Amino acid sequence: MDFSALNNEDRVYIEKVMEKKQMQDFLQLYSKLSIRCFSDCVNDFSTRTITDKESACTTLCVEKFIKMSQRMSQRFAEQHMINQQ
Amino acid sequence: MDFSALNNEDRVYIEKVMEKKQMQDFLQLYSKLSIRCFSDCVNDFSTRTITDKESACTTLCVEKFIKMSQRMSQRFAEQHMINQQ
Amino acid sequence: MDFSALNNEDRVYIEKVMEKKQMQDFLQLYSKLSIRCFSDCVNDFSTRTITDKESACTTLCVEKFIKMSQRMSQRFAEQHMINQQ
Amino acid sequence: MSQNALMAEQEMEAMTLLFNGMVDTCYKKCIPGHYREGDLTKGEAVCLDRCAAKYIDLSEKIGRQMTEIQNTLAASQMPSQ
Amino acid sequence: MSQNALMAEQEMEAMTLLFNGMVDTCYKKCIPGHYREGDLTKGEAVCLDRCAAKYIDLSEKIGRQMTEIQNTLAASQMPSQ
Amino acid sequence: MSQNALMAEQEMEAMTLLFNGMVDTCYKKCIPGHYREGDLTKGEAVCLDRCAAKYIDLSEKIGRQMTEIQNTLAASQMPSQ
Repeated sequence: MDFSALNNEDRVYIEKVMEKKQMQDFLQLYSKLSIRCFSDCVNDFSTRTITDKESACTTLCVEKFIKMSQRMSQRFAEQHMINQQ
Repeated sequence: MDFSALNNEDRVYIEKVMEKKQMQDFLQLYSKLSIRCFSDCVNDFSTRTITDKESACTTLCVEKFIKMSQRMSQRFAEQHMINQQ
Repeated sequence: MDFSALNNEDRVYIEKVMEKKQMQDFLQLYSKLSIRCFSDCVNDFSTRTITDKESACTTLCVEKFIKMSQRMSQRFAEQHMINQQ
Repeated sequence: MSQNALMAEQEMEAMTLLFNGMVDTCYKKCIPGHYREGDLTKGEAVCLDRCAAKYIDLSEKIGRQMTEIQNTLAASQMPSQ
Repeated sequence: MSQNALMAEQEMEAMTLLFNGMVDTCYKKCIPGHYREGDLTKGEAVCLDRCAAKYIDLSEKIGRQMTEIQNTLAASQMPSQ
Repeated sequence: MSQNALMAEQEMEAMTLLFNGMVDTCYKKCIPGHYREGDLTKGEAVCLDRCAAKYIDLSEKIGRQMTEIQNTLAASQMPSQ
């Protein structure tokens, strides 16, 4: 996105919007990961503590999701550049 | 959440945010309940009026969901207190 | 919705809110259609290009969804009028 | 902003949520996911019309029930006069 | 806020929605829900790359189709000159 | 708005997302979709209590893991002194 066209006041506004969005994106990713990995990994409600198996599954689930979204960010940047030319 | 650290102007801002959030939460709960209970209870599209069976099912569905979210609010408050210590 | 009760300043505020909402609704519909039609129509990941079958399916999927939401807008307006009387 | 403007904004939010909930739910109930044609079939159109009517009625019924539950809750927390 | 700032904000919103839609959809299409390892397998990586390319292309095609439908709609409501 | 007010607002947003995630997930895990009675059965209540405790613990574990990953990422992009 090319913000050169924006004057100073707009630029400050956009920077604040982006800062808030970054925080918002982190919270949304955190919420999505908790919902997805809990649903996929936790099924034993005979106890109120997380079992080792559930904990291990969650660690892999979080790692896999973050690696996936990093890879998709790269593809998104490349693909989007091609289509913009 | 401890708001004592906030000065007057911030406190007014936060109170307005909380008031808007409360209205937002009620609308979101209302929308979620309509979607969930309609999906679970209504399957007869041979007529355009709600059948008695569908209406009864919905009443129970709403009651069950609200009792569930009340119970979860208590657990959330207790559990969150423990983890904060 | 009857906005006659609003003074000038409120009316300007509401018009700005509605303008932003219209843009928001278009973006949400665009995102929902992309997710739904891609999920329903695209299943061949042995290639990185859209097949003719997938492309045709998507065209019908978009058309069907838009015709459906136009029809529902009419029903919504009629039904809502009846209930308001 | 005056109270009126906020009320109007919330009324719009409530209408949007109701409309979106109706569209998403009736789409799942009435439109199968294999697209042979772009137009709505007779059966799909009839199903959508009935689903819309039922969704709006049921949603209003749920609204009344939620308000009742909230009132009984508020009353039970009221200091007994 | 000037028109430019609002346009930039909406451009960002559109990009976020496109990216999130792509990530959620391709995750469901390419990653099975049993996690034996944290790294992406060869098959998962290849599937994700192709899915990303196809999602972005299809999304642009849908965007063009939606704009066409809106234009024909707007034209049909135009008072005939 | 001061930094404190923004922090308080984000803290509230985080709590709402955590609570909503817990409620939606535990509802699916503990409440079957056929409603014979409005009250929670014994089994449903016990399941919900355990699910709430597990969800909050797991969510905090995920939070720590995400922060770790972000720190290693940030460190790796740091210009080597």
